[in-house]
Amino acid sequence: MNTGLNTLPDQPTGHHPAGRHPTGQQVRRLPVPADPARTLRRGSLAGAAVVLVVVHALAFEGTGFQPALLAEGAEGMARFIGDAFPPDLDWEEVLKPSLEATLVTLWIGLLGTTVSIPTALLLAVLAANTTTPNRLVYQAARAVLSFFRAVPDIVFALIFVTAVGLGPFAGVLALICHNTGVMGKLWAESMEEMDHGPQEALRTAGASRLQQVAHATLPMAIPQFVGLLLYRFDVNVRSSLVLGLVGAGGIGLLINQSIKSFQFDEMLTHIIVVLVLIIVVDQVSALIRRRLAV
Amino acid sequence: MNTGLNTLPDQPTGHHPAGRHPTGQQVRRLPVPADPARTLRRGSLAGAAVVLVVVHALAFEGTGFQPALLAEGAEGMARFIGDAFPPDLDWEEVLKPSLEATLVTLWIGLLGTTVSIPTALLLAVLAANTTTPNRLVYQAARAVLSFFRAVPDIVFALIFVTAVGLGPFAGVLALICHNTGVMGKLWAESMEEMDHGPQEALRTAGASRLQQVAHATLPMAIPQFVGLLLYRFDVNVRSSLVLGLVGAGGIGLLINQSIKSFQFDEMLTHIIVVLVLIIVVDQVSALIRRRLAV
Amino acid sequence: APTAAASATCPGGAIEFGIEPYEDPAKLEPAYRVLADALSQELDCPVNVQVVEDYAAEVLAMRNGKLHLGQFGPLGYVFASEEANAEPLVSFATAEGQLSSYTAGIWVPKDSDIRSVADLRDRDLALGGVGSTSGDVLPRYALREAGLPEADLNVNYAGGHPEALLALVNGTVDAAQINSQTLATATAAGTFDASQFRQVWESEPIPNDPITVAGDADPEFKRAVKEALLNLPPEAIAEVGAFLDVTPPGPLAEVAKDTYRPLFDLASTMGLTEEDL
Amino acid sequence: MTAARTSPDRVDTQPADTRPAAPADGPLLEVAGLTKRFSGRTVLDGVDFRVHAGELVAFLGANGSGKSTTLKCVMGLAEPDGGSITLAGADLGSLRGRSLVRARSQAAMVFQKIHLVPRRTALENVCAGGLARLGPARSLAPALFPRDLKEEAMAALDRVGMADRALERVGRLSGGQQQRVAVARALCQRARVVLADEPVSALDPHAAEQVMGLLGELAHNENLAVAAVLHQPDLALRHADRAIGLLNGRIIFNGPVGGLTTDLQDTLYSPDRGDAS
Amino acid sequence: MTAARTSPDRVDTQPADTRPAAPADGPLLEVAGLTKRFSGRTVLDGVDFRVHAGELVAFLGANGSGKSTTLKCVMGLAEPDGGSITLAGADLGSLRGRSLVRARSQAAMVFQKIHLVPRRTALENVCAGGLARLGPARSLAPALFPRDLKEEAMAALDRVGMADRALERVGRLSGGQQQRVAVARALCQRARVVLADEPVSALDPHAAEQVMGLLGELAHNENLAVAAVLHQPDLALRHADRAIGLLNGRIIFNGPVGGLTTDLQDTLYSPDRGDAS
Ligand SMILES: Nc1ncnc2c1ncn2[C@@H]1O[C@H](COP(=O)(O)OP(=O)(O)OP(=O)(O)O)[C@@H](O)[C@H]1O
Ligand SMILES: Nc1ncnc2c1ncn2[C@@H]1O[C@H](COP(=O)(O)OP(=O)(O)OP(=O)(O)O)[C@@H](O)[C@H]1O
Ligand SMILES: [Mg+2]
Ligand SMILES: [Mg+2]
Repeated sequence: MNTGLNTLPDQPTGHHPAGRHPTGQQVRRLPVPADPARTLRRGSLAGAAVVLVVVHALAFEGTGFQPALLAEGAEGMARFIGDAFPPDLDWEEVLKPSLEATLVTLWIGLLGTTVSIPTALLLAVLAANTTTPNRLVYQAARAVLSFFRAVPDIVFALIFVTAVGLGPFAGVLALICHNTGVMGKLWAESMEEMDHGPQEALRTAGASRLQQVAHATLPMAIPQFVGLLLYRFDVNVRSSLVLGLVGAGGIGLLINQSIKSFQFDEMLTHIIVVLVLIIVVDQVSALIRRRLAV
Repeated sequence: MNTGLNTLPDQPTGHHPAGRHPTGQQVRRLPVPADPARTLRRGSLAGAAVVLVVVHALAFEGTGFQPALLAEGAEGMARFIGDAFPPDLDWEEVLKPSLEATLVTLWIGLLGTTVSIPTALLLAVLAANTTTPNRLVYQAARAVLSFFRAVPDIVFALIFVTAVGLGPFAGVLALICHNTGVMGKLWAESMEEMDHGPQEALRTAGASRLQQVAHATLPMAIPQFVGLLLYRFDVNVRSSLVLGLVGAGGIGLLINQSIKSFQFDEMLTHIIVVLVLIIVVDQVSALIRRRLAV
Repeated sequence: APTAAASATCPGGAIEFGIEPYEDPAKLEPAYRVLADALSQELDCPVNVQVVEDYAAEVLAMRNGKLHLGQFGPLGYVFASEEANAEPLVSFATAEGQLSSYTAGIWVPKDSDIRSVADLRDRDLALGGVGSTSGDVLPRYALREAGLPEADLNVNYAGGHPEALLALVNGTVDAAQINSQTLATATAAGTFDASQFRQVWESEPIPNDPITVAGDADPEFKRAVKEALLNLPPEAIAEVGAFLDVTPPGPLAEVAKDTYRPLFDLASTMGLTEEDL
Repeated sequence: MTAARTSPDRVDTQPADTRPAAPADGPLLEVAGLTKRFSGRTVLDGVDFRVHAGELVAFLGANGSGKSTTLKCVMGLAEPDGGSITLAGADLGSLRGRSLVRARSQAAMVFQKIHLVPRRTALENVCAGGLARLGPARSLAPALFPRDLKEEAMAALDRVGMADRALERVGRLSGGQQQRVAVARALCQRARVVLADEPVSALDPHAAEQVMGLLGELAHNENLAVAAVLHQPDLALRHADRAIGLLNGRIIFNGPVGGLTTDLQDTLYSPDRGDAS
Repeated sequence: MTAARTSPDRVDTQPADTRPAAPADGPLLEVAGLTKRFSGRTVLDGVDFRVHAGELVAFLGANGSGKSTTLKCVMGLAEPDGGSITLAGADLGSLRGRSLVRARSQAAMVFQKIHLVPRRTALENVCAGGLARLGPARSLAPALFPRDLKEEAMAALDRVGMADRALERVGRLSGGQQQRVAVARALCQRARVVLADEPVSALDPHAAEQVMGLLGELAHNENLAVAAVLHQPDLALRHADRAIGLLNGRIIFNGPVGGLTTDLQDTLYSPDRGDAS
């Protein structure tokens, strides 16, 4: 079948306007072979498409999805947004409390992220099929991660409030639990999708699993890991809305208060502060990730 | 400096217990050269460590972080958890409503994820430094993504409630906005961390940016993209807190209500239902990702 | 249904009814669902009940004509009135025709040295959720009346009435707000043993949640809804009463903006609304 | 300055009316004074060379002498620190944006690291070489590729002996098979200049002869300008018209392959070559 | 069955008291009846061969003939569908878990795709080859590696001519430099069997000679069993003791390199070799 270097007779291609080489030579052609798996693949694609369409139809139905409503209600939205402008930039009453609350939020987000690194890392290594010691541990680690993700923040917060009282600490603990679940899962998957070559190379060299992870998987995964870590930091900083609800304070509480008293211009100020914070975190994150690239 | 194949005189290694080859030969050694950048690197590492420690100290201080409290309060936590056991599995009163609410939640999560794919994809391509047309578009796309992430779900939900009224639809719209921001960012970063070789190859072949993305970046990124998409589906299914605020219903509302009426055993049932859902989503996700691997 | 066509008493073919069972969802929500069914019968128009956890969404929906009827907590109603021009129609009453009400309170452990609101200086106080009448605004009003600035004690939101109660039960705060409804629920659930605690402050009775209609609705619709609510069949009332522990239950009682006047005053005193409104 | 060898059969296959527009005798690729540093280390130091239509030039040099870096600078994959590059008459340094892309697509590159998409089939990967010729509408998914392009890609795969694996995913091919697919992709680009970085290093001897023969044919029969990095001087001797020898980022030889004496090879690959840096 | 060639200097450097425990005359690697299919396509079909201590065996064969797959099966990177593999006296099929890992670490592999960690320095990558000898405490980060190991790694780098780039990140090295670092890592593993998949394909001729010479030295002076996949029969002729020729997943030649006749090479690399599958 490998027919070596073929010098095919030129085929008649005069009817193709693009059928000439830049050097003026006619272009060789060869028929495309039939793909035996094609009908099978097309069939399964069509099947998947049908399932997707049906599921979406059900979902549109179940949620009363009617984009037309959006257009109709545009005026109301404009009014809401109009209410928020201009933002209330009063220093004493709005901006200063906003900045102070943002600092608390930042601390909560930081601890919620960094304190969960060890547990998340451990669970991630156990729950990635390229690094796990065996199927049993793998399934157990996955189950633990799922559990941490299934329990809502607010329930964790309640549990911890009973132990440590109201305040930011309970919120931090709730975030740590939740973040362990999410970050562990994201890390595990990013390890599974990486190039396994270096890890396999160390495995064949007799390195223990721990050594493989330390000297191949982790160094290869560092940029993704840091990217995801910074993403979670960002999320955790914003999940102070939930924390505000359990007395952790932070900017979420202020946003909540301004909504409850219909002071949308204050709300906008708080959102702008969060936006600035997020942009700063983003830039720092981009910087760190650039420095980590080889 | 490349001295070719060296046959060094064996060095005295008798004092090393492990200093012999399995074949019994003595092991060659050579001193490690001094690293000129080492002091510099050590210095910057130390600097980073100091910054981290200081920031964490501030954060521990700012959030009242006292792990000892946890141990002291263990009894209270145990009591809270004890209250929840055994879960209340009454079919009519608890389990059936829970399953129905879960279905709504599932639809909301599904639409919140899938409907945001086109916008998230577009923004991700514009906001990844390997695929963006130019710095200006890059910065603009990043800003849009940051904006979508900075505005809390609840604020989006309120905006949409004014347009489409109370109910799941407003919740779905809020999730779509938020998810666009998060998924766009995650996808952009995963594209930045990928092997750019195939994309560069197409670029040198004169392929347009769109073609590079369609024929190199996306096919290379598919497993990560699908992984992140399924992760967001999972998050969206769980982000029912915001949905409860605008009358979207769902399992989050039931969890909140069971807390409000001190029925922790009902709460546990709902959480178990969520856990089962999440494990199912996880398994499906793992299956899909396995099928996508080459 | 064939009757679902739009008419004066059936705007848009279905009535949107929003409820915010802030104080005690386990009881209020089923009660409102029974009520909505009865209303649907009376007006011959489907009624969609939407349960929300935040009055802000309800108010905004009503303001933009997306919500016809809304039940609000007392403070929520103040905002609904000001932002969406909501008009109160009815509220629940006892068999004697007395408008039902509840009270806010601050509780401390039985052997605490806190005797009055003023003693809360430098102590921990757990409030409920932001914007709650009995869980936020009234206790803070009490502090203000006692001349105790909020900066002089450690006030924390627990996230809701039950959360505040739990914080007290678990001993992680010195005092917590507990309203009369939460007290009843928690006592019934066995979570709270009133003999172990002491109430150091109780508010004036707060009238129960009103059912309101959007201000810009057709007057005929307003009238029809009010009539239907006031003339609910006794079976429906009985069912509602069972949920609310009001036995024997009375028919719904008419309320007016004035019924809630003290709450308007409270909101403006506490700086939640502009004075001039 | 004309091609080092003029193959007679070129005249047969090339109609006179379609001669390329570039100056008939000028080089298709001209690099002058190319300099490149990586964090202080000078990797290319004033590299000058030309490749004419109709010739196959071999790049020889030790590992790390700068061969890949030279080709990458031409393709715009590394930013030169100095020097000029002229491709098919266009000075790349003076062009920007779309016109730079168009000018560059006159050159096709076969990468040392292959750079195919493992998830796609060999045929799809080869078709991607011809994307520049397609409008946006037909180029967004492999299923939309026009039949012409697919047939052309099949012919290209056939020329490298991979037609029978056309529908297999590239990730499942052996290393050498992948390298041949990469060559086919470059063919499908219909470029006038082909740059190949170690195109035969993973190939078995027969396949290597075949691919080198193909590169020679491209140069001599189809009048392209071809430059290939090779690590086997005997392949250069058999197939190339001219050789360029790089040592520590400088060209130390540029002439007919006959000049690749043993002495020269000793210099090029001498063990103490590293002492300049 | 003994090594095809016995180099006299081996005797000098090898003290008699430390001879390996494996049967003095048995092969260090024995593969029998190895079969491997990929989705229906038979890639290896009953492959049998042995490699003894002290010999360098060259694997030759066309692209896709199954050379890499054979080595991967030995290293446990592909699951054989049939056959047995015996490494340094241990039947790998009968072992599980930690003991399988230990048995396999008797063999070191140099990969066709190199598989180094680009972010780490050359020295750190080479040290990683010796991880199996370290306890967990000293092996968790490169900074903890004992000095011995680093010095040994430096010597390994020096043997492949890369000592002067030891502290550079591998991702910054040229393709050929990376391949040499990969060989050094295998050296640092101190294995008794070395398998190398195209260890010289990206190397310049001098470096290729050097690395092949090194592999020969490992076999002849240090008494290891070395198998290398090569695409250049003349390198095999110059350096190897024995050659194994694979065609379509079957061994068609196994004997002293002298037997690599032109005819045999024509068969091995014949263009119509693909028609069996
Ligand atoms: N991204 C980079 N950062 C730093 N140094 C680099 C980088 N890329 C290449 N170099 C260095 O530049 C020099 C030339 O590299 P290049 O890849 O051009 O060599 P080459 O001639 O292609 O070698 P080979 O035959 O091994 O492929 C090498 O010393 C290499 O280490
Ligand atoms: N993961 C895989 N899935 C399917 N087929 C595969 C896979 N890996 C290898 N093959 C097929 O097995 C055959 C042998 O591949 P192998 O890599 O062993 O060849 P090789 O002799 O090393 O070739 P080369 O000299 O090109 O490296 C090839 O036809 C290849 O397409
Ligand atoms: Mg190179
Ligand atoms: Mg191979």
